[in-house]
Amino acid sequence: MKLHEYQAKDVFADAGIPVPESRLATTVDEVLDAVEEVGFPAAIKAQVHVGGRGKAGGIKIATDEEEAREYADDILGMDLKGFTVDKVLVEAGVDFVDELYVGVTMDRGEGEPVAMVSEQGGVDIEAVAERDPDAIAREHVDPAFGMHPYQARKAVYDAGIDRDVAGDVASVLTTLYDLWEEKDASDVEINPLMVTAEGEIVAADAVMNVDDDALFRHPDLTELREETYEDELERKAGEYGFDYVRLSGNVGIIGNGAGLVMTTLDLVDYYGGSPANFLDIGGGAKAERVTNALDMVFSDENVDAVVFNIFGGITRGDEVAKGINEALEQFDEIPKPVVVRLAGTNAGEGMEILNTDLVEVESTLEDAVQRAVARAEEVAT
Amino acid sequence: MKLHEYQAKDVFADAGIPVPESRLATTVDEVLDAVEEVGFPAAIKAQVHVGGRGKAGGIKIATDEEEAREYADDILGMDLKGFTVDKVLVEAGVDFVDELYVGVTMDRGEGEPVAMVSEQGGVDIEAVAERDPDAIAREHVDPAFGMHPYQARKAVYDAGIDRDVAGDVASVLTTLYDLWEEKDASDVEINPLMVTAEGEIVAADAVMNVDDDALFRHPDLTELREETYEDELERKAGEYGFDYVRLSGNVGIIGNGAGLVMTTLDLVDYYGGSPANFLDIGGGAKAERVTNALDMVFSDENVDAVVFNIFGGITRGDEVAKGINEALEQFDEIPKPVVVRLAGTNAGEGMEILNTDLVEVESTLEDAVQRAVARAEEVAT
Amino acid sequence: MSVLVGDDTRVVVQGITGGEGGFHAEQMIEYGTNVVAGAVPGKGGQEVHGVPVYDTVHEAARREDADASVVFVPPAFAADAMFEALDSPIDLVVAITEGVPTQDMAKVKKRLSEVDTRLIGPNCPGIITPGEAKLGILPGNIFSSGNVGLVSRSGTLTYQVVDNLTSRGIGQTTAIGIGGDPIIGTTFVDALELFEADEETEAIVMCGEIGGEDEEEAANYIAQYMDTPVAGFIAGRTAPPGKRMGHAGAIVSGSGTGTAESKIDALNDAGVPVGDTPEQVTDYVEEYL
Amino acid sequence: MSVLVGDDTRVVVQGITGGEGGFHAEQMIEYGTNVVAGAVPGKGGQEVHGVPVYDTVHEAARREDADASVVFVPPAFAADAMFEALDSPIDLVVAITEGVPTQDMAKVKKRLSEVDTRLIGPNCPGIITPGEAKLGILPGNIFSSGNVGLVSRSGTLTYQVVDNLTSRGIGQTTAIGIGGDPIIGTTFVDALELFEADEETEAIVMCGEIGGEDEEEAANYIAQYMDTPVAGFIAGRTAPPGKRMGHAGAIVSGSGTGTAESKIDALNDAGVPVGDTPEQVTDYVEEYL
Repeated sequence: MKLHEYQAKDVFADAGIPVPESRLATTVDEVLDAVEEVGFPAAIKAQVHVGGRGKAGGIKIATDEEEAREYADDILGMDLKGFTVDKVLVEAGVDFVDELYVGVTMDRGEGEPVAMVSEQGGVDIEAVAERDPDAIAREHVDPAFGMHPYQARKAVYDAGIDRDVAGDVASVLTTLYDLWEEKDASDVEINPLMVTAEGEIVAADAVMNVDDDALFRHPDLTELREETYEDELERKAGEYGFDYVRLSGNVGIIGNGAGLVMTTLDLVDYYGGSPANFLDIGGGAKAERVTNALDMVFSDENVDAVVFNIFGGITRGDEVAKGINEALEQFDEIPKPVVVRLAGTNAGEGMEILNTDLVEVESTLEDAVQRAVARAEEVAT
Repeated sequence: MKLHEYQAKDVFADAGIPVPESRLATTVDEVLDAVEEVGFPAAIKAQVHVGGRGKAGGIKIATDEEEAREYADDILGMDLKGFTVDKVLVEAGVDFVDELYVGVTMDRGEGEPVAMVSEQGGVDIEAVAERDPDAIAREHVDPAFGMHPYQARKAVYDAGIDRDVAGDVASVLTTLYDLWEEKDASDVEINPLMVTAEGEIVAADAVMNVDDDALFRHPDLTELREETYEDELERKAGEYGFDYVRLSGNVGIIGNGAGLVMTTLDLVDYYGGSPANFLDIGGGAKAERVTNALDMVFSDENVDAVVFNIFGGITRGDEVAKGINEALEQFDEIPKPVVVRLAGTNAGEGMEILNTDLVEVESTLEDAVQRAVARAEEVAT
Repeated sequence: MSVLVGDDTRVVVQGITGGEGGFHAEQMIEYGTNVVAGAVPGKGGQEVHGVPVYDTVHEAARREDADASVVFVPPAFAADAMFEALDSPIDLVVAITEGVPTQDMAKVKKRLSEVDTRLIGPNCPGIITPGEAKLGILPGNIFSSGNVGLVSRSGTLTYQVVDNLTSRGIGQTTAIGIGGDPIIGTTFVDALELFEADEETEAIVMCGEIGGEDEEEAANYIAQYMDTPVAGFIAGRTAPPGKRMGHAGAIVSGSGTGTAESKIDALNDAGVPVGDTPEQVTDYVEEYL
Repeated sequence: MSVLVGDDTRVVVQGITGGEGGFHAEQMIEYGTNVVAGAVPGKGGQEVHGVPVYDTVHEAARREDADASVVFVPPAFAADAMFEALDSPIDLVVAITEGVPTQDMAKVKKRLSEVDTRLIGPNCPGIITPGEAKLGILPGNIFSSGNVGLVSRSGTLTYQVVDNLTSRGIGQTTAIGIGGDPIIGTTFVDALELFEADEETEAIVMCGEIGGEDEEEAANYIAQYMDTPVAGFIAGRTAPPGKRMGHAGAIVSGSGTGTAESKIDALNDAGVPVGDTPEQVTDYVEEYL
């Protein structure tokens, strides 16, 4: 779960990290009220879950009311990489002399948290990491102990941060780590952490992403959730509880188990087709879930044919067949051709139940995919 | 630092551990008011830092107002193993069917915390430990991780606690461990943890001792400190900041460094004398501290002679000599014979300064002790 | 011979009184697995599917001389269940639970480095030595005994490949589902090491997927230390960057690490042919035998 | 030969800009110790007593090729300073600080079990190889070079015994003050093991005191593994139970463990004579040589 900048800043500020004065606004009038309070220059920042907001025109600095009105009007309602901007953070501009980067994330390879500090803040840190890996000081943390204070200092000095602000930056990093742990975050990040001419430090941006699997122990964070989807289908998948990713092709794909569904996508591509989506119905799916999955894929207007590939372990072929029948029997005419392949647990029972007037059946994965690709081509042309 | 029962119960209750309803009282009238609120039977419990309060008459159960008045009168002001009782906790009696023990302490040998559970609560747990070590389930905790929930369950089931209350007892133990860690306790203990006929558990006593060296990070606990001393001399030592233990003999002992002072005590005993105290002036003591030390020992009316043994490392012999001179020059007559032995850093300079009209000097530890023992014998007879 | 589990493995089922735990305990027993105990706090003294239940893993292990456990405990309590098993006399812990918080797993991984116990999973289908024992949720009927070792990050993909193998008469020594989470106990390298040391395993199938660098590390390991031939499969060639493909671990990062291409190249460089389809993988294995 | 420290030991002083740290750094340098750096956060770039100061121990160790550190850091920050040194390329950490919270030390002890670095202390006078190097606050002038190893829980008692030895012409290989706290890095057994392995050490003096069971464990170790003769001293024979005699570790518990009697008996059973006076200990040593 991703927190918006304004939400993450609240969390950071509560923990004692300095942030600029700011107001949230959803209309141009609110923006004008807000700039009056925070003063000029004021940053007007789109609150959407996309990277590179600045470059995409989602962040502008207004130096007077005129500009504030103009930028508010530009940004509110704009489409930013597929997301509509419905709120902006209006924030006092910071007069900085330096921009730093601090962050904590899980190093999945090591299975250990890693704290990071760089003098090269204010730009895409992944670009820095590729261009000049040594510009980012990294300190791995033993998750049983948590971050020792010396580790924060070490990361800060290793990054070459000025001695005048080093202590403050180290203490922000310590706080960030503690938040990362306390809130079950996957990433926390301040980029840029600004240094003013007076040697003060201020978090000018704030990123906090929380491990979805740990939300059960953070009801306060769960409340902050704002479901935003790039499109209607992803919203629907969220409601149905499917692992779903929309792609640009025309062969709809449904299967059980991430690895097998990915493989089905790959085979569609391998046999000359183009996958329209990734949709994993998970383990042990019952008929209703199968019906919902078909509903999802039929709702995607790009889809010209569907391949339904189940290898039953805890998922039972008869349940799947039942679900397919139920989903398709409601139509006078089947919207798109559906190719079904059932294997594993109760596959035989499933095949007996399956209404083969409504679907096409193949017995191997390779055959099923090839047939779906062919059908999609037919429908498309 | 030891918390009183009533203070520890506040801490435990704040953390969610069930405790009986209670009131603190310092007069008989307050006790009578309190019993009215908590009802009968009511326990009237002396709040002093001594073990075995019950056996010593410091805890009584009143079943009516008459008894409450009588017991309050008995306990308030009584002398309990050298401490005067100036407050009592008046507590609702608990109708129990079982008494358990739970506690957390530092296993110094292992350098690890250990959580303990026993079915044999309500009695001296050290006696249980000696009589029947297996009656206490022990679970060592990795201090980096803290106590895993399963460890609390394991200790509880290993101790043979009834399955009906096992979950509740495990959760109390988990809370106790967390408190132990959070408050830098050396020991926390509930003995007895009572089980009622309804299967509820209640902490009928509460022990919490805090590591003095960690008090700097617990200002809230430091405020709870109530200095109580067995006598005036220990109070004085507290003020002066000396490590001091009063003993029953007549040879006063002053030295620097715990090991060397202990050794001086042992030698007094070895040469037929009897030590009056342990007094360590610590490392790097200046003249004033030396003066204070002599004041301490002179204030002890049991002392008949003093041995002052310094082996200078960071402590300087000249500073010590200066302090001895200052302390003794204020007397018209030296109260008790003082035997001085100076060695190590600046011992030569010290010997030159030392006013040998006021003290007797020896050059070895053994000789100094023997001389002090002899002087004490002379004075005593 | 086989790897990690066999006829003599004595299994504790953690969470045996729950729906999942009970169902799969029964399935394991039916398959012939030597399930000797269940462990569920507060349920000690009960019996489930003829198996005695204890309050703690320690007691179960001590009383029934168990040496392996399978964890069917809800995500909120799964890490604690793993710690309990890791700190007990158990030698092998198989965690089936999906959705264990990542920070919990980082702590479990730290503990793992301090003990001799092996963890498989979490979020995995388990491990099976066909005809002897299965610990987990794998459908036993598709496996057959033979000389191919299989290790995979994915459950159903494993079944797909096994089905291909079995239908061509190629049996398996042991199949290990290591799980699709970013932080797991047993990695590809660990599993490959076990198969390499197993005399009966004559060829190995390794099914990887996008995300992380485990496959690249495995390729390194194969190139340096292995004689047993390995055939590979990598799922997720068509996955776009930044999108999580079901498994928490299956994601190509924005900076382009974890791609199928990088993994396939690494394996090819290590002399491991990577099939375009599961069927092709079976072809490679057939050539090895 | 000597134990742990010598001419070639390159020392970092943690807290060198503080009063204690500065004073003793100077004393160490005067004694001839090879003090190569100081480490104090925020003070990097300064110089103290001709020694460069760095912000972190890692940098000090890397730049100056240091292999040992001495910690003169206030109690509230001492554990963090120890962690910093333990996690750096330093091989030996000597913590002088008195009053480190016990729970902090339990965590440090846990980390110690994970690294190869050795810790001496805290709350100890340090370690000295006479004529070569001293790390800590011991008064160098009373020591003399020779063939007796000394290990002690107490500072001034060490000086007393060393003074007796030196005044009779008996020099020391190395003297180690292990410290008076309940949780310490190097124990008697650790120190005895080092002396036993040192060819130059022909006899050992071990000064224990009441509290804990380290002396009993040392006695066991001596009986089982040692050829080098040991003479002992135990302080606190007259200490009453339940009273802490200065050192946090020096306490006979209410249940009677940690008594001088138990320690003396154990040592005697291991063939170690225990002196009634420091002078007697010197007599025993004289007989050994």
